[in-house]
Amino acid sequence: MAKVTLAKALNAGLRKAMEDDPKVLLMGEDVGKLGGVFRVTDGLQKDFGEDRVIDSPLAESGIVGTAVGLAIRGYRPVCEIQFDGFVYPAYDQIVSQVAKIHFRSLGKVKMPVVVRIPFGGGIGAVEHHSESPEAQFAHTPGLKVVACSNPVDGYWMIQQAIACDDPVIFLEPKRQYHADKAELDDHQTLQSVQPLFTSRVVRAGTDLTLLAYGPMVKTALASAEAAAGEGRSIEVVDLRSLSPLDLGPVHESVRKTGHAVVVHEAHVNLGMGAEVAARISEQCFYSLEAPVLRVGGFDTPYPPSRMEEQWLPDLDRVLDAVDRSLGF
Amino acid sequence: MAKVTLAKALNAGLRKAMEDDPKVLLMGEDVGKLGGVFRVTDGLQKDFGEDRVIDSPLAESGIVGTAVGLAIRGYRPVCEIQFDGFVYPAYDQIVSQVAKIHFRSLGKVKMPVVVRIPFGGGIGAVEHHSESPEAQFAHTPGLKVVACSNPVDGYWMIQQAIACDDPVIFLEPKRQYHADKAELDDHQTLQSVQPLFTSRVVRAGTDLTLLAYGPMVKTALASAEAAAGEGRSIEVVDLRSLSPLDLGPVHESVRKTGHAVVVHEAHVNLGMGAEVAARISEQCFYSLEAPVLRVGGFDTPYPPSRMEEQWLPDLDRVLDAVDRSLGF
Amino acid sequence: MSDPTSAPAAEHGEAFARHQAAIADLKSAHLVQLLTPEGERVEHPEFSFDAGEGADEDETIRGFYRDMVLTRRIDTEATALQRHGELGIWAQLLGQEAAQIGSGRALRPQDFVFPTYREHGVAWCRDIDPLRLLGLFRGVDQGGWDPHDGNFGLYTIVIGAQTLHATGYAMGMQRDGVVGTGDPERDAAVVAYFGDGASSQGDVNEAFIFAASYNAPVVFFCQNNQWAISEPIERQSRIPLYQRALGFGFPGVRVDGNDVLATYAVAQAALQRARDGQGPTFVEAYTYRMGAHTTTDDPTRYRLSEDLETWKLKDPIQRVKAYLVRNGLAGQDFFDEVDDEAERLGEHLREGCRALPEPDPLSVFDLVYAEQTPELAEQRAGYAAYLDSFEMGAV
Amino acid sequence: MSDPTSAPAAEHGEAFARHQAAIADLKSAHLVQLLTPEGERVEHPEFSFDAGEGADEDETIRGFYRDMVLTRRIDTEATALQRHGELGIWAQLLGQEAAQIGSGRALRPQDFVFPTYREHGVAWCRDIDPLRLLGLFRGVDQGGWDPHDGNFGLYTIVIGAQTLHATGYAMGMQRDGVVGTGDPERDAAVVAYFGDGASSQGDVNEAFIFAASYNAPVVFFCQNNQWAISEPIERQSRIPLYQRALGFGFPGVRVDGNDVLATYAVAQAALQRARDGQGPTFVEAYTYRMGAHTTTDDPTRYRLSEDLETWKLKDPIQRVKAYLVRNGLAGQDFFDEVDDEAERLGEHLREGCRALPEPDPLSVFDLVYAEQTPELAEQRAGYAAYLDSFEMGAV
Ligand SMILES: Cc1ncc(C[n+]2csc(CCOP(=O)(O)OP(=O)(O)O)c2C)c(N)n1
Ligand SMILES: Cc1ncc(C[n+]2csc(CCOP(=O)(O)OP(=O)(O)O)c2C)c(N)n1
Ligand SMILES: [Mg+2]
Ligand SMILES: [Mg+2]
Repeated sequence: MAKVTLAKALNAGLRKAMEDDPKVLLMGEDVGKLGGVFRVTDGLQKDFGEDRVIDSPLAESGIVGTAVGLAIRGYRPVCEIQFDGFVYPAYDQIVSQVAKIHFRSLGKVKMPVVVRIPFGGGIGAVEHHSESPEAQFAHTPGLKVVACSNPVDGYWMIQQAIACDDPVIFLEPKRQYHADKAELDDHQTLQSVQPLFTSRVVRAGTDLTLLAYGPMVKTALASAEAAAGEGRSIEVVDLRSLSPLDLGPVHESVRKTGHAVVVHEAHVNLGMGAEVAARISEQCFYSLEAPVLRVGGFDTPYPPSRMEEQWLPDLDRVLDAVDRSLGF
Repeated sequence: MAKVTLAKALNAGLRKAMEDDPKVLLMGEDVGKLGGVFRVTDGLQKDFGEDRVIDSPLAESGIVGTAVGLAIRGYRPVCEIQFDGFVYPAYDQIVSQVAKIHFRSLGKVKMPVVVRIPFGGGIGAVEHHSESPEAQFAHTPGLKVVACSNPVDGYWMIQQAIACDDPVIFLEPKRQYHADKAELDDHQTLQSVQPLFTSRVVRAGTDLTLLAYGPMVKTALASAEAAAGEGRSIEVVDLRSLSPLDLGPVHESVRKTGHAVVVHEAHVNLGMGAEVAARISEQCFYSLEAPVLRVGGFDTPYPPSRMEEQWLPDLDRVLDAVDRSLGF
Repeated sequence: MSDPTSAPAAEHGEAFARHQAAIADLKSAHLVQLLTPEGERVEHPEFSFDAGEGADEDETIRGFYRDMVLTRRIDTEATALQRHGELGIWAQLLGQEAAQIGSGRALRPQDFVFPTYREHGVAWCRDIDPLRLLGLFRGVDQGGWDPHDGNFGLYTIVIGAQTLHATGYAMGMQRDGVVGTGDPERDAAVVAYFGDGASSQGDVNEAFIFAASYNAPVVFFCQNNQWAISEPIERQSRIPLYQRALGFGFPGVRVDGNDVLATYAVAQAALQRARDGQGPTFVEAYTYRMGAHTTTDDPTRYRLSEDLETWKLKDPIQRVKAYLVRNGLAGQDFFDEVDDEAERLGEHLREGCRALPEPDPLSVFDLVYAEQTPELAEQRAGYAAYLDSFEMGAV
Repeated sequence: MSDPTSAPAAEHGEAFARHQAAIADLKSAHLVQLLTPEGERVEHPEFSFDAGEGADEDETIRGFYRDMVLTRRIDTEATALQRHGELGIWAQLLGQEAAQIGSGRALRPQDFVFPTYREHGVAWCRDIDPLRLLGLFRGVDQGGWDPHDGNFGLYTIVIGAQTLHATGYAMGMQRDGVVGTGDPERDAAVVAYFGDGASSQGDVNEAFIFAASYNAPVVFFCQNNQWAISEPIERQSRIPLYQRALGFGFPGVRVDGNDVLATYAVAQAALQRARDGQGPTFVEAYTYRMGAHTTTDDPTRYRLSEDLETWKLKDPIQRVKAYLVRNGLAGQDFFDEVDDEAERLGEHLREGCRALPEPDPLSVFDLVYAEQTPELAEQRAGYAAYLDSFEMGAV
């Protein structure tokens, strides 16, 4: 297969899921003729019809709330939220309904709903278009939360999320949509590729463990590369699954390196880094040679775009944390 | 003054705030004639009229959204959310509007909105009536989040929150509403009492630092008392302010004790304990003799009430964590 | 602050005057009634009671009577159980029996119901064992019946959320090809129950929009019992609620919610309209919450006892009894038999409630996900070990 | 799936037929128009254009023309600036000038406006320097004008959120005693702008409910430009939007949104109604988004170019020009002068935009709270030190 971008890979993954299971539906604002504002659903309405690729009225609670009803009826709805900052009108339906119905029904009703959210900043957008809401979902039992970081993962993870019988918040790093390309390997299957709710070591190293997910994986890898130039060997883990967390490989890594740094775009305060740091500290207490350090968005609202480059964690801020950790 | 319960203390505090400032308004479902389902606003509509104690239509987003407009017009609205689990329909207005308008306006528009939320479990209620949503707000820059744990704090903190020019999510431990009584000291003033956004050591000790807030302060104190019987000296800190966190006294305490345990009813995963643990681990790295341990609600939805006693952290689970920390 | 109805006529443009007139017209309630409070059958130009092909009308009405008496018994029994500490809380339906039985009996098996927390009468029509309702209010579970048996969704407590679920489910029916085929065994519809207070929630209004936009087969069945806890209906709407639908582009009807024949007839018509593929309908069942909001509520704080007295004269059960007696359609035997049955039901509930098994605190870990996570399995194991440590007397 | 308009008549009960008829009636659009696309003044039985006491009508209309030309210039200039990379994005108002200038000029100073992100023409009427608008779209700030100067709220991007703010603000006016006093200098109202798509949001419908319940002095001014990005109005509502209001118990009016005289007249009447204490009004300004949704949108993917051609014939500026010329109310001098002014405005924008100061990345820490927190002050200090370390060449 030709090399594709993340947006194209997701499009291909959605198409595959729809071909494989007639119960899979796409719904959201502008997902039809327009193919979504990022074109992730491009061409799907044309091929699968208006009954399976549904342009919804402009109301996010309505989108997720009707998805719940469709799921009870046996469908597998995949909702697109146009931008991260617009998921909050649906927050009640997500945390009080989608997350709880399996539990409420003593397991009798499954909720195979996927909520796709383009997330993160760096695209020069206006307010509400660059948020990182993952912690607000990961804190909620009953939801599963994943973030892809590259086209290959995007292709497989979206299919795995759709196949999962639990609700999945599926985070897509929007600034990667049309960036790097990668080749999809069609000899693999949903079963043969890495399971959805697992993390992955994406670069081996011995001096420090660097954790990231979504848009920051690229930054983490670049940082590791730069550090290598200074003779520092950094192991990079792409967390991929934010709830459940798969920290086994992380603990193993930290027991080896003694140093850990977590990076994300979300605000540091109560971000994923807090949980990861708390767990690593508990599990690797005697191995840590420095506290787990966190690099993230500052605890301010996401800034106007002319400041986002400074606001977002970047290679320099990651390396600064690496320095502080190793120099602790 | 006679001894009063938390509900009565809050009522008195609201009354005082309304007397002191004609711009203070109360709004919410059933806050008028009924005086709220917990009677916290009892008698206030009778005395201040329907224009200042406003029964709202049954719509939480509407309550908070209209409060935003009132605040822009120069009022200081205090919104009551009937139960924790019903704040989510207002989540969008809270995190995307209330929290961001000061920032959006370059500081030109203040948002002195208080959102009162009875929170936590232990009252034998049905679904959605026992949630602990604090982390979902504390993660959001622009909001301040506090939790009172006793009548005296309730009386002063609600007045301080109303006087604050920033939005405050004000959490009230509902199972304490009609429990222990305490005397209010009317010689104090808003300025003379402890500032709002600060923590407080509520019991001195030397062996371990136990952190709690809201409903769990009572449990923490009882645990410390029980531990004292076994010769263990536990220092208890009532965090009071969850955003900003005031961890100065906590770090000081931990540097002395070397052990810390955080307790809350909220789910452990990404709960306040994660942030507190991450910060203590960073600030007191060389003092800690054990990792910061967390005791909290399990990572399941809040259970049916016949299971809540087992589900909620209690004295035994706190003591178990104390044992584990000291025996680490 | 001025009231719109008492405001002086606008000087600027007749349009507003015309609109005021339209609104005044909307305020007049066109109430569908087929059985008066005194138990007399009356004609309505547009709706009539039809028990259905091959059904015996008298038998059907006796059935309604029985359903309503038994439903009320569930309610009074549960209220008493709450008073005795066996339930944490109970949401009473006293006074709303006709609205629920009338609409509940208009359902076909293939229809699907999304209830609030007060639809005990509809649950009864869907053969949900009332003990399951008690389980929820006792706190042993959250209902937990299988919505796919009996096509009766779980009780939903977040006000209005279920109206969107209903709309989505109805969209699923459209996609399954069970709408507008003309086959009465196949064509199906959804009913979303909600209250007058719920009509103010964004979700409910979004449900109207989605249902209208997709022409979904859903009946929005609003029991306007005049109160949302302490707030009177006027806080939510200054015009009759059924008119809300008009602005969304589908029909609204107000029916006497204490008249089981009328609620049956109107629900039946609305359901059939939905099954036929003609889209959503709003039904406002105009009724009254004769009890408290729940067993923890104290209505004397906010409403006059006179109102209650007025509504007692419109009791949904009494009027059917009066009708049956007056027309010799049921004798004392019948009423005694129903009373006996109610007694037995009461006993079933009292005994069954106390015998409901206590839940296993470890079960919570198993019910969160369809596919368990290693994290949660570990948390479960840790907690199990902790509990064991007590049993072993280790602590 | 069947369409309700083509569905066979319901067999069960005339009520539904009656309602279908009512809905059909609602579908017919009663459009208020005072100036035809050809520039001819026409009478409307209920609304007429009144420039106000002491005002010269011709002068006022020439003012509208000027406003619209300059507003359009802001729009085209900004669009060009975006193309040149000076703005991140721009939300065009092309075609909506009359709706905005008509309603914007109907405001009194004491009225308050809650805009969306597209109300550049209303901002113009409230004397907001258009450079401030560019600041937002350039990403140097988020608007940041003081809403209390000029009573013009900040642009709000989350669809519909501002309608609730408007309602709350109007409730504040009621409490301040500036509604229904009869004093024209004192009485005030609020306008909430929103789009056709926004009408589907829960918040907007809740705003209707709160405004009706409290009889708040707010005008809901909906610019139905037929599109919510790629979704046509039919996805949101199958009947004309202005009818939505009826179900909430207040008047709705549809006005030709490309007719500046009519939008002025209708907005004026609705505002006066609000100021008089007669409560909310819904105004649907029926118009068309002649441009793309924003500069990043590609409308060729979802709509026909013929539509655009039809609407070009209804251009809001051309019809005023035709009117002025036809009736000899303005000569070439006037038009040249306006064009010159537009040129100067364009220059101001081009130069001013590039000269907008770059924001200080440390400023974000100072703007989060009115009362700074120690935590954030520390975070600021840490970041400042980090930045310094680069400047000192330390890293
Ligand atoms: C979103 C939400 N807000 C508040 C509540 C608390 N509450 C429970 S019932 C109720 C009143 C509901 O009134 P109505 O819709 O008329 O139904 P009724 O109880 O009269 O049957 C309220 C406010 C809730 N359950 N959900
Ligand atoms: C809550 C929310 N959801 C989605 C969006 C993305 N979005 C921006 S504009 C728009 C369409 C708005 O349409 P309409 O209300 O008709 O206003 P118009 O843009 O046509 O002026 C959408 C979906 C948003 N800003 N807010
Ligand atoms: Mg009610
Ligand atoms: Mg539009």
